Formats: sequence, structure tokens, C-alpha cells
Amino acid sequence: MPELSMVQALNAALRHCLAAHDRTLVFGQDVGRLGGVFRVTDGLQHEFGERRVFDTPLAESGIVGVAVGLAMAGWRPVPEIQFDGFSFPALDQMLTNLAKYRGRSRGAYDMPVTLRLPSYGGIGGPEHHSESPESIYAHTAGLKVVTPSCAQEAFNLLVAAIRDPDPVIFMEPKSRYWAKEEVALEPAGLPIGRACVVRAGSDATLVAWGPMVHRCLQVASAAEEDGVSLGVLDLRCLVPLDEATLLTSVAETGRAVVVHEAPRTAGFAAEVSARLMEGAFGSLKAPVQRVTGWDVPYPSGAVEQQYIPSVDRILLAVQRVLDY
Amino acid sequence: MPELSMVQALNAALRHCLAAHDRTLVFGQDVGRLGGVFRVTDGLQHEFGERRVFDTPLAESGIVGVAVGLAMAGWRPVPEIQFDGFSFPALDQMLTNLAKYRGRSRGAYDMPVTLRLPSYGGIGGPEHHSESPESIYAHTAGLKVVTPSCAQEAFNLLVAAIRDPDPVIFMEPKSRYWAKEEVALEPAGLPIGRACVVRAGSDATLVAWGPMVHRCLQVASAAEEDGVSLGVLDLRCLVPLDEATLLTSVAETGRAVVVHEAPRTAGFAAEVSARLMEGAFGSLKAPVQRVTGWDVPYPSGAVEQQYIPSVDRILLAVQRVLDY
Amino acid sequence: MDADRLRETYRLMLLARRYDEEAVRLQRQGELVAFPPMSGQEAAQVASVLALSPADMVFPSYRELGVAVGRGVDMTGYMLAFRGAWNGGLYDCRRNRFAPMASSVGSHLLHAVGWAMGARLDGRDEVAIVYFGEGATSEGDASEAFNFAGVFRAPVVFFCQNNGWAISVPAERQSAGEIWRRGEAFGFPGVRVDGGDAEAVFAATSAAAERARRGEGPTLIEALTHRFGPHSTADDDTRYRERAEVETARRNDPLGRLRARLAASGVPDSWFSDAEDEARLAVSELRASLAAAENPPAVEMFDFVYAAPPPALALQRSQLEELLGPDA
Amino acid sequence: MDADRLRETYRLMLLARRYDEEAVRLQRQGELVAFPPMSGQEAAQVASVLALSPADMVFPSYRELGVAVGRGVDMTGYMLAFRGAWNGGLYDCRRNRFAPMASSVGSHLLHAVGWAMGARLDGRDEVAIVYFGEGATSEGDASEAFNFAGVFRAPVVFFCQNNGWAISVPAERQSAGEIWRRGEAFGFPGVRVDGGDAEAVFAATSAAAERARRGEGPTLIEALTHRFGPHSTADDDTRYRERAEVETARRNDPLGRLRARLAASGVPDSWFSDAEDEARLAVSELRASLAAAENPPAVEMFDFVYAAPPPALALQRSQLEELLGPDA
Ligand SMILES: Cc1ncc(C[n+]2csc(CCOP(=O)(O)OP(=O)(O)O)c2C)c(N)n1
Ligand SMILES: Cc1ncc(C[n+]2csc(CCOP(=O)(O)OP(=O)(O)O)c2C)c(N)n1
Ligand SMILES: [Mg+2]
Ligand SMILES: [Mg+2]
Repeated sequence: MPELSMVQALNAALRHCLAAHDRTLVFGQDVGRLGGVFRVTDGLQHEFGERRVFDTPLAESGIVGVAVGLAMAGWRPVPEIQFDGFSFPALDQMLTNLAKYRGRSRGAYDMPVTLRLPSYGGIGGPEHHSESPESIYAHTAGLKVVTPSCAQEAFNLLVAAIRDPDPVIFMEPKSRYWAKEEVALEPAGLPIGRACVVRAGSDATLVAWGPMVHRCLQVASAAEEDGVSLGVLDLRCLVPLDEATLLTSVAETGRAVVVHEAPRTAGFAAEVSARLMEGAFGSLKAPVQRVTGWDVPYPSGAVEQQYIPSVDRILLAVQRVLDY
Repeated sequence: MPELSMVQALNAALRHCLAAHDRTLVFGQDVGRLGGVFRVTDGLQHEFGERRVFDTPLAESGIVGVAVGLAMAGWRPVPEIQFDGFSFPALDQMLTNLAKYRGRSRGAYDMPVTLRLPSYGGIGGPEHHSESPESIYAHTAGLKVVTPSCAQEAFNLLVAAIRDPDPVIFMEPKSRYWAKEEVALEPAGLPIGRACVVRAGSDATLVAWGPMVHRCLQVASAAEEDGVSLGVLDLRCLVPLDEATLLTSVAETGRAVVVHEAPRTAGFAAEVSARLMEGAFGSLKAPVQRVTGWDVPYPSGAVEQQYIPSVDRILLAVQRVLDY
Repeated sequence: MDADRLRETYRLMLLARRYDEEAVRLQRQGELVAFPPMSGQEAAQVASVLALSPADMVFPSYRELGVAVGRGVDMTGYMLAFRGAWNGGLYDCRRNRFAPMASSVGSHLLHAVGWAMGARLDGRDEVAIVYFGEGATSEGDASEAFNFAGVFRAPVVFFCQNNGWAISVPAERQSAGEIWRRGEAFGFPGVRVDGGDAEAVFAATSAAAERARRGEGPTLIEALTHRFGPHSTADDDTRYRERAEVETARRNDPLGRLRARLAASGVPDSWFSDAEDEARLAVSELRASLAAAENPPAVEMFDFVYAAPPPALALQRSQLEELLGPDA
Repeated sequence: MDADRLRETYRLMLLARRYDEEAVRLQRQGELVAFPPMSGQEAAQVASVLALSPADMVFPSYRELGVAVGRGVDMTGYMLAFRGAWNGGLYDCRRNRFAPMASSVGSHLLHAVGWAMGARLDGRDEVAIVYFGEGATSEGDASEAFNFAGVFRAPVVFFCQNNGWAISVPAERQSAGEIWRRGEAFGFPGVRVDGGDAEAVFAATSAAAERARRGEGPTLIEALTHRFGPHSTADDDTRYRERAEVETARRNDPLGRLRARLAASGVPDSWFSDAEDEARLAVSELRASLAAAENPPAVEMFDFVYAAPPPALALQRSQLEELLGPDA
């Protein structure tokens, strides 16, 4: 199996889907000749032509709006929005149309749109380049929200998302773009909507997605040295949420810490906490803790590491659930 | 004290602020001569002139974007967006600029913008006219989110919001627009950020805001007949949240049901549930329950009452916390 | 337009007018929740859509009753939208190539552009037409749509009905520019036509559709029209416009203009009264079929959210089913 | 432009060029995180901002180093933005009437329009100028800004630097129309100028500002320019553009053109070498002051979110303070 970065794995997934299904389209800002600012679409225009891989004007609402129309015409659009923060100009098209068109047309039109969104922080980016809007999308009925944590998942989930008949907001963790691992380039055929226990543990369960999965694995390793056994659950899909795996994992330890980069208030950790409240109350030995970004706009690059949940902050929360 | 509808109370609050502070501006679609589609701005253009109360082109992003610029020039804008669902085209300006401009300018510019937003469902409106986007705003650091439940609160909170130096998303419950009560038209001088126990109760606490406060009061009355004593807490402000009052109220009963119209997943009830998890775990006698809109796009008018939490659905949840 | 087509246009305009009047009555009687009448805009709507072929795709806003009639859309399914039975309408959008009604102003122009881009990618010579008001042109999405259409030479006809008002805001406060000139600004032709003149509308739309079919890209048509009624049955237009304006508009009723044109060309009175009878019959059929039509059951709100409901959603559906009991 | 002003323009353009080059070096040396160079756009930037008066308000994007220099903005505070010290920059935006840098493309045009509407409401004869690239004109917000400005006759100058590229997308794929024509479409004048010609830029901007001050509303200026470098130091422009294009642009360097113009009018060589010395000194001062400058402490991320922090936020701040310990 080749050693690939997440960028390369995503590129391979796009190549696979473009080759497998000739109505797949890739478009967005700078995805053509440049191959995307992160090179995720590198070489695709050359290989599949300007008809199927093309640059658009600088207009995110336009990108999502034409994706809706292309889907109605029977295409399978895979648009890219260049950065998380630039998905905001497209929010209306996402909330008002992409999410609702199947319903509005009473099922006449599928919306097999996979919106790729380089997301989250940690790369020292300028303003608007490090946002974590997952809870907005998760709150929008009609959208699915998928976010891989490593190269292999990135490949599998992107293929699954593109095959899916529903709109998927596919949030790629930029800070993990360059991490390499061996990747099997055979589509696993997994449906989206399954969480994954990436590390088993008996004292408490860390729940995370995207970039924070890696952070939680670091925490689990650190804790292990102190004789504390932490499980790590990678949700992978926020909608649909694999509630069964979540409840089982947490019920086993009775203690959970949920971690994300987004600000705390009304972030998706609140949803996870509420689900545990409702579905695992009886087995909870301590209140579920959240470790999140602060309730501030994502700060400038020089201080972002004081914003993103650190190993120490997560360990403190672990301590809290263990000591309760 | 005069008997006023919420519409009239809001109108009085706007009149008060326009008269009290000559840099207050009211603008939006149809707010001038027509007086707004709900007549909240009725008569204001006539009284204060076209310079201070004016119609804008049909462009929500434009409305919020120029509000940011007007605030920089020292004005105190009170824009109206005609309906909840039409705040979505303005989300980028809200998330990217309105919420962040104070920070971006390192405090050089206040953003005393009060965005009035007729919100929530229950009036048989067409698509996009019944949305409950409060959790999106609450998740956006830099914004405050205020939502009155009755005419008196509407008056007090709108005056407080307009006086506030920060951007406030002011969500008005359309379904309560025409409910009348006696209203004291003296600004109470209350700061925003205080919840209100609208009904005391000893068996369980219902937590709500906006239109669902009235619904919860109906539930409490119904329960009383069965000898069950329910308290009702009106959060009034989601950001900043009055956590002290929330925790105290729920600790007293040990049982809570949180109610909103928005879809369940990642709605603001999740945040309330998570706060109770973190701050009241020890005193909870049953897991906090959520009664919310279903995880579907807001349906068409004919069936909306099967979407909005009903008295029966809330009572079922109450039963669940009592029986636990 | 040949004589047959002109008569057909009149017939459909009349039908649209009578449906429109009936819808207002139905609303007053509580059979509909609210309705945005289009009387006065029949020539713009009917003549433009008749200039297209059945394979072309129509993207309407909420005020396109005349377009729907021209397209043969099932009126019961159309009107049920205004009874709150289903957002977007209950007609078969695929069969008539008539998209669900868009009530978020301006947002559907991009869908038409995307659809047209798709038709072009497929090498099909199909065209999209999108209807919107002059108010809609102020939304950023409208300009993004113009720009995408220009860049991708999308086979799309932008059909703007400038009826002078966006609810209470007059067109001169909506923009300091002239709408038809937006085309040029984005690299394609814009034209202004008298939207009360069915023949002019037909000619402009045919030309635009032909151009699109030839692969030469979009056209923006600004049709100057008038709405006789309020913005919707919920609106009180006496608050913001002079009655004189409405009276002038009614004196220039596009229906009357076309009737005069037809009469001058020798169409006999009996033909007009037959058309009137036909319309009256259609209207009473609509009334009856609406009275008989049932709204979809509430649980259908769950059924088209995703292609297959995720488990949590299926659970919510069964919770509602249980709450509603066996009769639901 | 009189002789003094022309020399002043050159001096500031040169200064901007040298700062720009230094910023690229600083980025390579790891002192800055990333930087979007503007070399090639000096005439457009400096000459336009010099046409305004100090009370006028400037709304820059992220590539307006030349405008900042023309405006006298503190360079250390400006450059610190590119070290990630503070989003928007650490200069005093009120003192220089130079707004925080906007890095969401297109979104700041509306702020300029709002500010200008505010100035007009106050009866002040102040003008706003907003800088953006040709790529930004594709965003819906740009069109909404044009439309609001037209309707409210806002005293605003829309200054578009069309440098031919939006990252890798060439201007001809950005729009099928010509940018300057957007003005007319929204009811106000649009002009195109040679952005490499400082005098032409000055003249066009002065005229636009005068017009605005007279209460006649906005103007759109499209200045044709070239960026010599990549989109930013993170970009590799060899992937998408021919070297020949850059070489041609460099041969028409606006700095060289103005120098030739000045030399022809009798400005001696010594004056140019003095200007060069002055720039060199300024650059080394900048380097030193950047090295000495400290970034604001992390806890400041809490301090400007609201006018007064709500209790929960104050608590979060103290949690971070505790985590960072006494040295933070
Ligand atoms: C995005 C959005 N904003 C506001 C509204 C509320 N609204 C409905 S129709 C309308 C006026 C539309 O005017 P115009 O585009 O001229 O079309 P007309 O109604 O005249 O046919 C407004 C403001 C809406 N439906 N969508
Ligand atoms: C809303 C938004 N979308 C995308 C980007 C990413 N981006 C940054 S600069 C740029 C190109 C801008 O081109 P142009 O407006 O011509 O300005 P220039 O960079 O040439 O000065 C893009 C796509 C952004 N910053 N903001
Ligand atoms: Mg109109
Ligand atoms: Mg450019």
C-alpha cells in the first residue's frame, strides 16, 4: 500500500470518482490549472479535461447555486469552497436550497452534491481561513456532514460522499492534510454514518472528529504513561450521527470528554453531550465535559495554539471526569 | 397602563429610541411608507423623516453590510430583515463582519447594531417564513442573541438592545405578535442577559424562549390540573446566557425539559442540556429532555402544528422526567 | 406570431386571469392561506413561455401563475402550494419541466444557470428560462447568476418582470440603473420590452432562446409590466401607491390590448365568448378539485429530507405517527 | 498633478516597492507567515489615495500596502498582520482613516457604502474609497454595494485594481463583461484607466472624489494593473501564467514610467538616489522595529469580542490566563 498524505488520498478519491462515473464534475476557485490552493485537485483538469474539472468565478453562492442546478440536470457536482470561512457567503444557497430542494420538489430531484470544504484551524492562516462551522451544517436538516481524520478515512469517506444521493458537506481537516499513512485505494463501500473507535480505553472516552482525533490520540498516549486508559471515538459523520456507537463507547467507561475547535456555545459538543444526557444518563459516572475553542472569533495565527484545545486542556478535563 | 400587542410595544420601543437618540436609524425592506409587513415600524417614517427611517433595496447582505459601515461612521443602525429565512443571505456579513469588526479593529469600532428579525413559525407562512436560526447566531462569538416572549419584554428588551454597544440579533416571535397585555412604556433600564422565572414550580422546570414560553405556560396550566407543579423559565437572552438563573431553577426541581421550535440536532436546547450536564449534574434526578422541531426542513403551513412542539409532546417529556 | 398562436396566447392569458381572480376569491373565503396575484402580467408570462419548447426548463418564482398555465402545469397542484399543502407546489415538476416555486427572492436564478450549464455540457440544445421581479435583481445572487451565465455561455433566458414594485418599494428606489443594462455589464445582451404586448414579448423571448440554442449564451429580458392587485392578498397596497396608477394600468390591460388586436384581425365575438366559457369551466373545475383535494399527511414532512431516512429520523417519524394516532 | 505632488507620488511608490520587496524577504526568512505582494500596482494604489483628503475614509483589502504607505499608516502595525499578530492589522485605523484589512474578498465594499451613507446623513463632505480586485467583483456583495451606492447616492469611490488574475483565474474567465461597465448598470459612471500611469489614476480618482463631494454619488474606477509576483508568498504562479507576461509587465513598470516622466521634466539623478536612500533607511527601520515588536498576548483574543465581557467569557479568559501561567 502506498504512503499517502491526506491531500494525495483526497486527490485519489476524486480521480477514482471522475473515472468511475462520467457525470461527476469538479469545480471551484483555482481547482483547474492550479490544482487547488492545497493541490487536492492536482492534475485532474489535465486528466479529465476542462469540461469536467473547471474554475469558476470568485463567488461562493454562485458555486453552490449552480451545483443545485447541475444536480437537477442530472450531474453529480463536487464543488470546492476554498476555505471554511468562505462557505459563509454560500450559506443561503446551502440552507435555503441545497438542503431543501429534494423536499421542495417532493423527491423529484436528488441533490448528490459533495461540497468539499478545507476546514478548521491550526495552520497559521489569516482571518477566515480557520473556521469550524460544522454545527451550522449539522443543524440544517437535509445536509449530511462528514469529516475524516486521516488519509485512509479521507479516501473512503470522500468516495462514499460522492456516491451518496444527498448533499454532503465534506469538511477536510487542513492541519492533517500533510500527515502520511499507508492508504488502500480500494473504495471500502462503507456507507457514511458510522463512527469509529480508533483507540479502545477503559477509564474514559474522548469523543472527537476531524483534526481533534489526532489531538485526542496524543492525549491518550500521554495519559497511558500515567496509567490512565482513554478510548478515542472518531465520529466521522456528524449527520447522520452514529448514536449507537457513541452510547456504547461512553457507557463502557461512564466518562466522556468531547473535543472540538469550534467555539463552545452551541457547538456540536453540546449535541453530543445532550445525546449522552438522554441516552446514557444512567451509566454516566461523571458529567460529560467539553473542551472546545473559546467563545471568541478565531484568533490570529500567532496565538491560535492558545485557542485550539491543547493536550493539557484536554487532560485537565479528563482529570475532572476521573476525579468527580 | 395601555393594553398593547407585541407589535405595538415594539413600535413604541423604536419610537422611544428614535426620539431619545438622534443617531438611531431604522431601515430595511418596506419599513418606510408601508410600516413593515407586520407594521412594527408603522408611522415612524412619517414621524422621523426619510433620513432616519428608510426603505432599502431587496438585498439582505447589503442591509447588514451597510449597517456595519454606518456603525463605523458613528450611527446606531436598527435594520430589519423581513423574515427569519431571509437572514440567511446576510449570514456572511453577520458572521464575517458584524460579529468580528470590533475585534478586527481592536476595539476601534463599536458595532451598536440591533438587527430585528421576525422569527419562528406558527403563522401558516410560506416557505422560509418560519425559521428558527437562533443556534447559528448563538454559536457566533461577537453577537448577542435576544428574544422576547411577550409585549412587555419586547419593549424592554428592544430598548436595551438598541442601547447596547454590541450587535444584537433580536428575534421577534411572530406567532406572539398580536397577543395583548398591559405594557409599561418606561424603559426598565435592565441590561440584557437576564433570564426570567415566569412561573414557579416544584416538580420540574420547563426552559424556553420566544414563542415557546407561552406554550410552556399552557403546559404548566394543564399539568397543574393533574397536580403537577411545573416552573417555566424564559431565557430571554441566549447570548449572554444567564447561567446562574438556569442552574438555580433546575437545581430546585432536579428535572428539566427544554423546548424550542428549531430542529433538534445542534439546536440551542443541546447547549442548555450541556450546561445543565456541566453545572447541575449532581442535582439532576432525571436526564434533561429536549422537545423540539423535528430534524426536517420547516414544513408547509398546513402541517406546521405537527412540527412545532405541542402541549402533548411537552407533557410526554414531562412525564418522562417525572417517571425516571 | 401566426394567427393560431396569437389566439392560443389570448386563450391562455384569459385562463390565467380567471384562475388568478378565483385564487383571490378562494383566499378571501379561507380556502387558500395567501396568494400573490399576477393579473396585469399575463402577456409577459404567457407569451414568453410559449416561445420555448417543451424540453426547455422553467424556473418560476411565486408569482408565475400565467407561466404555469402556459406550461400546462396541473392547477390543483399549483394552487395547493397556497393552501400550505406543500412548499414549492404539488405538481409534477419533471413532467412539465416547471421547477418548484421559489419564494426566496433571487436565489433561483443560479439554479437556472446551473441547469443550463448542465444542458450545455450534455450537448443538448435545451434552454432554461428563469422568471423574477425587478426587486430580485438587487440580490447578490442575481448578479452572480448573470456573471456565471456570461462566463459559461449558459443557454439561459433571464426574464425579469419589472412590475414597478417590490411590495411597497418602487422600482426607482430599487436601483438607480436600468435593469436591462445589467446584461451588457456581464457580457451579454439585455433588452427591454413592453411586457403588455404579447407579440413583442414572444419575439424577444424567441430571439433569446434561439441565441441560447445556437450556443451564444444568455440574454436578459426586462419586460415592463404592471400588477393590478396588491403584492399578495396579505398586502394593503393603498398604503403606498396611488389608485390612479392602477387605473392607468387597467386601462392598458394586456388582455384587452390583445383582444383588440385579435378583433381587428377578424376574430369574431363568438370566439371570445367561447374562450370565456372555457375559462369559466376550468375555474369551476379547479374550485371543485381543490375542495376535493387532500393535503399530504403530516408525516410526509419526513419523507423527502434524504433519499433514505437515517435511523434517528425514522424514529422521529414513528414518534409523530404515534402521536397522531391511526387516523393520521 | 503639479511637480511637487508628482515627486511625492514617486517617493511613496518607491517606498511601497521597497517595503513590498522586504516583506517578501521577511517571509522567506520566517519573520512573516505569508504576504501578498503588490509590486507592479504602486501607481494605482499610491496615486489614487493621494487624490483624497485626510478626512476621507479608506477601505483596503489585503493587498493595499501602497495605499497604506500613501496614507501614512504605521508600517510595523501593518506588517504585523502578516506575522499573524492581529487579524486586520495593528495600526490605528481611526487616526489614519484606514480601515482594518479585509481578507474576505468583496465583503468590505458594503462597509464603504454604509460609511459613505453615514457621512452624507451627517452632511459632511467626506468620501469613502474602497479597494478591491477584479476577482472581487464576482461576489454578490460587490453588486449589492454598487446598487446601494447608486440608490443612496453614497459618496464612495469604488477603486478596482484589475491585475488580470484572481490567484490562478485570469480576468477573462472571471467575467464575460468589462468591469468598468458595472457602474452604468447600477446607475453611475464607470471609467477605465491605465493603472500604471500615476497621473491618469490621480486624475480619475480626483474627479470621482469631487463628484462624490458634490453629492452626485459614486464612481467605479477600473485601473488596469499587473502584479509582478505570485498571488502571495504561498502561491506558485509558474503553474498558471507565462513568464513572458510578467516580463512584459516589468518592462512597463509604473515606477520606471514615472521616473522617466520626472527625469524628462528635469528631476536630477541625485533626487532619485536620495529617494532610494530614504527608502532603504525606512526599510531597515521597519525590519528593526518588527524584530523588536511583540505580538499582543494571547488573552487579548477575549478583549474585543464585546464592549464588556459577559461573565462566561471573563471566566474563559481567566482559565486561559491560568493555563498560560504568570509569563503569558
Ligand atoms: C430573499 C428574500 N427577501 C425578502 C423576501 C420577502 N419578499 C417577498 S416578495 C418581495 C418583493 C419582490 O419584488 P419583485 O422581485 O419585484 O417581484 P414581485 O413581487 O414584484 O413579482 C419581498 C421583499 C423574500 N421572499 N426573499
Ligand atoms: C470570499 C472569499 N473567497 C475566496 C477567498 C480566497 N482568495 C483570496 S484572494 C483571492 C483572489 C482575489 O482576486 P482579486 O479580487 O482579483 O484580487 P487580487 O488578489 O488580484 O488583488 C481568493 C480567491 C477569499 N479571501 N474570500
Ligand atoms: Mg416587482
Ligand atoms: Mg486580481
